[in-house]
Amino acid sequence: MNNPLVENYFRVDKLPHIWCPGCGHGIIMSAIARAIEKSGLDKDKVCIVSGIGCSSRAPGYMDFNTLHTTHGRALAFATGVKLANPELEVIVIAGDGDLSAIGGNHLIHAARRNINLTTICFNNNIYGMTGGQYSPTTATGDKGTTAPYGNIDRPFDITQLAAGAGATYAAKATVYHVNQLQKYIEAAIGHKGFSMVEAVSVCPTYYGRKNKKGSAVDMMNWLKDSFVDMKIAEKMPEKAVGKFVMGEYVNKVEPEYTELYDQVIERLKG
Amino acid sequence: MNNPLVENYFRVDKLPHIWCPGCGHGIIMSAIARAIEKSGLDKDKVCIVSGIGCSSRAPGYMDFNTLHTTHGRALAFATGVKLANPELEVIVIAGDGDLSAIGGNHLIHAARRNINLTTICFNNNIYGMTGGQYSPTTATGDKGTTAPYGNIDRPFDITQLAAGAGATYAAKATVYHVNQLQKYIEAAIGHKGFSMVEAVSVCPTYYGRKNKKGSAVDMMNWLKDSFVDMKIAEKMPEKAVGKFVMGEYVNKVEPEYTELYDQVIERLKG
Amino acid sequence: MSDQLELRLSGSGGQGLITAGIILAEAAIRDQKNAIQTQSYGPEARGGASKAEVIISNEAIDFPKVTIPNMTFALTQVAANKYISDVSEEGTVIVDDSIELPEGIVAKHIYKLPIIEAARNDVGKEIVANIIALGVIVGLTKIVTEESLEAAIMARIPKGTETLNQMALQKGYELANQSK
Amino acid sequence: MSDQLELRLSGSGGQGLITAGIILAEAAIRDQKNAIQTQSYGPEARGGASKAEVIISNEAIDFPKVTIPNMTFALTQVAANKYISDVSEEGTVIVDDSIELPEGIVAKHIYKLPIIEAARNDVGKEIVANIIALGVIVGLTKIVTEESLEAAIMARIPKGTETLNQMALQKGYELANQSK
Amino acid sequence: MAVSKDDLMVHIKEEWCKGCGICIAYCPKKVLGFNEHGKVSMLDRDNCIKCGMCEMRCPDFAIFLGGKENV
Amino acid sequence: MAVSKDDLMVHIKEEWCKGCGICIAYCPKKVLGFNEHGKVSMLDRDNCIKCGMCEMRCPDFAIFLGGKENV
Amino acid sequence: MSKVIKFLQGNEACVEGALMAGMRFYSGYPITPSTEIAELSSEKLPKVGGKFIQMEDEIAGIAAAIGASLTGKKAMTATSGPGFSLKQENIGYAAIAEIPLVVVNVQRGGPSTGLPTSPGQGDVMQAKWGTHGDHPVICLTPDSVKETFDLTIRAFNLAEKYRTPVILLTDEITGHMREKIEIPEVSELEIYDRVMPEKGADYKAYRLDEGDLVPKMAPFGSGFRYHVTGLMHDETGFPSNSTENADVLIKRLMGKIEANKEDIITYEAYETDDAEYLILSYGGTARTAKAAVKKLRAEGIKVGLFRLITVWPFPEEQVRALSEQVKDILVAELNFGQIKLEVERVVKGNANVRLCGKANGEILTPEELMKAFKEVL
Amino acid sequence: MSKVIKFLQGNEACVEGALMAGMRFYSGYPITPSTEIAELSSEKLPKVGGKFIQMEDEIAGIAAAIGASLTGKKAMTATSGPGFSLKQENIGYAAIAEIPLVVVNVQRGGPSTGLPTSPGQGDVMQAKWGTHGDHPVICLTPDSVKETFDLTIRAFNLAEKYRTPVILLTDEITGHMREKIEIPEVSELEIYDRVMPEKGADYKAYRLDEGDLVPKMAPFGSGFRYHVTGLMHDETGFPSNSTENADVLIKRLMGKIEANKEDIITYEAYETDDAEYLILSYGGTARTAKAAVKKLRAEGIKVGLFRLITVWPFPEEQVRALSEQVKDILVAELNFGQIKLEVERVVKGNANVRLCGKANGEILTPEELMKAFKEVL
Ligand SMILES: Cc1ncc(C[n+]2csc(CCOP(=O)(O)OP(=O)(O)O)c2C)c(N)n1
Ligand SMILES: Cc1ncc(C[n+]2csc(CCOP(=O)(O)OP(=O)(O)O)c2C)c(N)n1
Ligand code: SF4
Ligand code: SF4
Ligand code: SF4
Ligand code: SF4
Ligand code: SF4
Ligand code: SF4
Ligand SMILES: [Mg+2]
Ligand SMILES: [Mg+2]
Repeated sequence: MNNPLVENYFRVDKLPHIWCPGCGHGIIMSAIARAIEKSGLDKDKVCIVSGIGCSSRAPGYMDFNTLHTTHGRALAFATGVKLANPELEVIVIAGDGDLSAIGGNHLIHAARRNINLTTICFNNNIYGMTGGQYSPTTATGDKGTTAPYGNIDRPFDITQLAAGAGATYAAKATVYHVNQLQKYIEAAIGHKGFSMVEAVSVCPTYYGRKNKKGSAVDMMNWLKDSFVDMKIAEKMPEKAVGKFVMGEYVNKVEPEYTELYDQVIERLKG
Repeated sequence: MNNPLVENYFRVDKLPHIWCPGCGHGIIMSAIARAIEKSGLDKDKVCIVSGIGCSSRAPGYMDFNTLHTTHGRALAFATGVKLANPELEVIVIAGDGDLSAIGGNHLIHAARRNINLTTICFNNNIYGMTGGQYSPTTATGDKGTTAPYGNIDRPFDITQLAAGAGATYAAKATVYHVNQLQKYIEAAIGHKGFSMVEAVSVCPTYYGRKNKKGSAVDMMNWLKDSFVDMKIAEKMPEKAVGKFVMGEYVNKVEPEYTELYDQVIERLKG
Repeated sequence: MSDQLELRLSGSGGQGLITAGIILAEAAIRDQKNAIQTQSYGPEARGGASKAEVIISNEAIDFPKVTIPNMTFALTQVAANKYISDVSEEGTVIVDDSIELPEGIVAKHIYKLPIIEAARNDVGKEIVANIIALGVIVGLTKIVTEESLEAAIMARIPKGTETLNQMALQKGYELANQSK
Repeated sequence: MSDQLELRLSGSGGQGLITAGIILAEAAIRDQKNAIQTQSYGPEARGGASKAEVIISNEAIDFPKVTIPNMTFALTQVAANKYISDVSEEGTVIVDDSIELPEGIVAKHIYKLPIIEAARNDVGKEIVANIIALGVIVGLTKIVTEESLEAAIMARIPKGTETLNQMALQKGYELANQSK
Repeated sequence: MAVSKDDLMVHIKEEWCKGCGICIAYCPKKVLGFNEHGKVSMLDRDNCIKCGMCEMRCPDFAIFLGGKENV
Repeated sequence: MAVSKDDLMVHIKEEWCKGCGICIAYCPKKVLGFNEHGKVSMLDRDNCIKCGMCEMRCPDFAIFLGGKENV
Repeated sequence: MSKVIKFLQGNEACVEGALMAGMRFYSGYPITPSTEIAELSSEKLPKVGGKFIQMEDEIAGIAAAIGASLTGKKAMTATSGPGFSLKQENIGYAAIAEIPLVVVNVQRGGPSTGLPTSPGQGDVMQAKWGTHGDHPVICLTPDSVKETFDLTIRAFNLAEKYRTPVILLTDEITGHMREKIEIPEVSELEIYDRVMPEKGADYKAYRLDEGDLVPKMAPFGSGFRYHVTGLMHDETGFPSNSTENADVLIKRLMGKIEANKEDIITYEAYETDDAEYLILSYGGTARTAKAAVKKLRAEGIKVGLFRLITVWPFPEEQVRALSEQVKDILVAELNFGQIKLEVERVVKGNANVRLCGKANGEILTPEELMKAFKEVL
Repeated sequence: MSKVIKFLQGNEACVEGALMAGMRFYSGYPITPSTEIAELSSEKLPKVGGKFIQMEDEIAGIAAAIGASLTGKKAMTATSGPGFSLKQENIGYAAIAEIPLVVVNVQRGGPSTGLPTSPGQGDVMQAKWGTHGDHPVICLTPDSVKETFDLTIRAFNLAEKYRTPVILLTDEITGHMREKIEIPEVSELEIYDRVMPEKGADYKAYRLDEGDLVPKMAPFGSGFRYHVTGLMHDETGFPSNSTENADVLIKRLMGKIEANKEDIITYEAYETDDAEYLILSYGGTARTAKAAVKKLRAEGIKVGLFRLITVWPFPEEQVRALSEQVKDILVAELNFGQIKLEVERVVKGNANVRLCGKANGEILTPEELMKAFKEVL
């Protein structure tokens, strides 16, 4: 038998998925499905859009209107889908490379417009699909196949970046902290306006190996130890020293793009 | 006779420039030249890079190594110039469209890398060169030829955006506040790492006309009244209500990209 | 003048000569003629001299650009220097009387008329110089009917400026009649 | 066996069969032969069965891919099901003895050898199964000299693993000899 | 339709398990382990508290809490 | 080489002036105005304090403080 | 129902045509000399309940249009050379994923920023070959304001009928000049609407049902949940590494155009019946050519004009047939000889093929063309 | 000075060749199947004092390489189809601004994301026509690991000699297969270094001095301050709207390649002397063709192989000459027939031109090719 969640929201004939053993992406995909279930969305009215990457394979497994686009462009395609048919709940799945390297511009502009898209960034700090090159979120000093002597770039904090560009909802959690992750995704789906959840993932195959981070479990343990909840960090800053902060970075209400557009249409009718 | 500044730093045979009467871009170009003069840079070692736009015409008038690239790509070209020859002082001139619309991705990545480029954004809140379409910095509600019913987008604060993406120096001033503008440009040139100065400009021809902002002088008056210095805003917040804040948003020292790269090279030699 | 008009209007950016070109062409169309209007874009459009070209014909117009105009018109010196000289020998040149004609112009008719002055002083708004120009051109060539021209003007101008433009048009006809 | 070897090595992702293919080809080159090595990329590379192909020849090798291999080799069942069946009728199939041969395979020689077991138990590290494989293949075919093979192995393996790999290689020769 | 924990049990879909060990590592009751094929297996069903963390963290939908009747 | 204000005066390069009026509007001493061609002109040289603001704000390099001897 | 007569720019006529064809979505990025298309769309679309969005760049411009098309909206984007280059990757995407879409390129002088305010026809080969990999192409090019209107409608029709991006190539001259145009009633026009699957049908997104030219296309949100990808895929739409599937797909994609050439190809043959010489041209330049042909005919020379309206697929048979009749074909185009190459190819040596071209921002005049023509006499 | 023999992938050989040619700057964005070129460059460049940078996308990848080239560094970027499409705008920039640059495209199955891990040759027309506007093109394509090494060096040499971007087209097979390669000493190689103006010279960035093929190029920072633009420009490098200047520039740009075809074009004619039939192929597919030719010769059939090494400019005269000798030309390529079109064009009907192609991710086998060949017998 299958998990009812899987039966309801996945294309069972496409499973098991192709991701490596212990790849965090599966955990995120399952959290998204559960969040969609909790949100009570009509499958026919959900559209999942991705670019290209390991993460971007997710839509192929999920039983909605799914759109696997070109590398980096998911948000641009999604903007067209959403504006053309605001009835659709549009969820964008994108890797850290997809979203913040080649797709960085679409991210900041979608955020700026506050268009009602929900973006889930599968951030494994590496280009998984192409075999382990450093990405814009690879930590300084870490290795990638194109950073054999250690990365000299500074990494983006994608959640901060989205928030800085105008996202009205931006949150971060890890595949270890899967309860929170699911909660934020649910909140993001419910949010009207541009929302992004950075799901910190693990890529044992490339990131793990290149950087001697051990097994998938070792990497999950590292997430457990390295991230601290924003509320705790605020209350007990000493607990947050040297750690990454997760939580809801922004959550505010501002006019949403497709609604504003509909108002223009209404005004012209009147 | 000509202004000695003009004789020294401009290609006099290309002047007078083609910009419209009262276009703020000339004020910024002159501030840049004065800042270069003050910084005592060797003309042969200065490279000025631009994309495409009214603003991007500036390098053609300036007597340095000048590079007029493709629309939006100035920072990407400049990154190549700088990394290949870190001896050069590379200054990037870009319009708000050039830098934050089509070129937005290059902006956030240059900022993230903290590569020692000095970017001056000629922000007239409109696409001047193509005749007045709204840009990512056009205020909500304002008109452009592609926003005949008023812009429904929210504008970027380009200085914030650069700062959020990791610029280690980011400042804002207007063509009215030309003393500060020049001072910030000087500081940006002196700064090691990625620096950006947002020079708020005026486009009487398109932005002014479309939005009934009056003459160039009227628009300058508006700048005078609408911007308040950060220091004043901090001391007397009541003076800043409903106004834009100008000043140095960020000014910090972090490892610079080309230096880090040179260290890798050194390390490999050893 | 053959019944195909190949006209070039020139002046500085804000003088409304492109609009004038469009109006003239639209008037021709109201007269069941064919018309085509082109203009030069380019960096010059900002600041320097600008031009609009109109071809009006009873036949289908294949080649859309004016090569040898049979009429050139200029409102400013810069424009005159650049755009009026290649008029055909059988053609007509019309310039504002503030303009010094460039040397060596050969044309059947050359008119220097106080268009800008008339706009400023007689009509009271320099901006209507383009409409005076239309009156002059049509007064001289009858290339379109007066009814069509008037209708075309009225369809293009901002509401509330009808009388002003009427005055300008009449002034143009007047200048044309005086110089015939 | 003709003196052109067309070999396909297959197994699962981490078993080092691509490295084995490269080593074999490098050994051939040390012997002044020509060699070419290809592999299939593709999503299967992640997880599923993977394959490496090697052609060794005294002639120039034009077509770079193995079409009808004269030797196929598999370390896992999945790989065997996918990659060994199209061996030429005159060819050789070598599989780990844990594998059940797919039905209908026609080949001159078929060897089932305890390669993985030997790696695990005799040498002590499953990871050297690929080197044992090389010993088996060269032991059976003599397609490259033992000196060249050893040199090629030594040039590719991590420092400090020389003895281990020596052991594995000898084990491979042994298995080959036993089955001749 | 709320389901009582009593009606639930952990199910394993062995074909889909890739043996990453994540569920095993974080099972609060340590009731999971590997079987001889390197796949997950339920070692101590009685002590399972049906918290669902194994399901939540399994990247492969290979372990989950489901209705008992479906076994 | 610091130049004393005494040796300086405002110069106008009329061909380059586009008549935007910016220098005129912000001259602290209001000593600038338009001439009949719509270009800038110095109306009251004596009251000019040589602050250089006209130069700084002119978009067209048409007005600037320069050495007297060069006039 | 008197006809509306307007005096419009080509770019304006494009928007009028698009709206009549049913365009309800426009996304793009401004660029001279195409910008009026965006500007007019921004003004008119919301009035008919459609949507306009100015995206952050041209890549996003076409991407959003593809997304919109997937929801069932007829979508368009317009640009010029530099933007057309940027859109190439996603043109290929629309081709393989079979998304109806109209891409307008108002050509200017290239390469690169080139001569941004001057006309050119240097992108005509790019329209066929600009994106990587083999892919189907339909490309139309008008010679007048009226034809810009007509071909925009036709572009939408072909896009919908063949589920493919259609490229409308105009140029700075045609885009910016104003001409008389009679706007017909919608009812007089043939408008092709997308064929959608019936509710509840057993739907496979890329399966040809009997009698279909192309697979039926369900709008996202209409109850058919399917997958769209730029990877090679099977008839369900899911990626497939099978070479057989890839073969079927690529052959079907190329074949749907090839097999329907007759429907897609249009051209104008002017005075060709008794022609001993041929001038072949297209777009704005064809007007120069027609003027030249008229003048040459007036001189008693038996010359005809073959005007491409459909550039791609190329009217290969028609041109080859003419090449058997005439001695010399002079190709007139605003570039260094692009379509000339295609003509050379299809005539197989039957006729002499020459070029009258330039790429310096000027248009060809009838005089230049006549001079070039006469060199062969 | 014994030669170093290595067993390398084509992608590795490309980097080895580039370094020997003097590459000191690489900027790009990873994409299968080209990624090893970036990876190896990142490892090797800093060791020789060169620079590697992974940019945010392919557009930035080529842009940074152009910037670096302007400082006097030999620069390269590598990609595959989707990235090659994205780079098109700036390839045109490098062409018009005359910036030496090597752009490698390791071809995979297209269009769009297509078949990312399979070989293809579907970008060969794109290499010529991918960017808007007329522009000069040099494109080389190797058939082996060794030739990848050689042609990478040649690509740098031609780029520097003709101040133009040179495209090296390889494919997934050639890029990923390993073969024996003898690495020569640098001293044995002909390495062309950029011609720079003398210090203090009266320098105009785009003026041809007597005897120059192309204008001398001063590195930024060397004391010659000049202007570089993608607009049409005059010999000083400044933009110019004059149609005369545009004419001079575009003719010089196109002409420098046309006039030096003999220097640029290389090819292999194998067994063509007495050939009655010809197979024409290039890149990895030419190996299949050679195997087929050998087998067919063994059967006594007089067939030869013409292998393109320089694809663009196309060896027009050579192919035409052969077309007068043979009855039938079979073009073997991994696409739907791209070079086939060019062959059709140049043979002017002299010979029958057929295609043996596929675009499904598989390579052609000698058997398939022989079968296709024999259809004509
Ligand atoms: C235009 C283009 N450039 C590059 C690629 C190659 N490519 C595919 S996925 C990818 C990056 C994947 O990294 P990320 O987005 O972080 O996803 P992950 O695989 O890590 O989940 C790259 C570079 C491509 N397919 N298209
Ligand atoms: C790839 C590409 N897209 C679009 C254009 C057209 N274009 C040129 S400049 C410009 C925008 C100019 O606005 P901005 O950067 O703000 O500069 P400004 O003219 O306002 O100074 C645009 C859209 C182009 N040249 N290239
Ligand atoms: S390569 Fe990394 S990201 Fe991709 S499936 Fe494997 S573990 Fe996941
Ligand atoms: S259009 Fe605007 S930005 Fe451009 S030159 Fe004129 S005033 Fe300046
Ligand atoms: S439900 Fe909880 S206790 Fe039971 S096996 Fe899963 S994680 Fe362990
Ligand atoms: S987490 Fe899932 S895949 Fe991993 S061991 Fe447990 S059941 Fe198997
Ligand atoms: S220097 Fe100062 S006071 Fe003198 S004219 Fe200029 S702005 Fe006025
Ligand atoms: S600011 Fe400059 S251009 Fe404007 S009026 Fe003064 S001098 Fe003239
Ligand atoms: Mg990633
Ligand atoms: Mg602007």
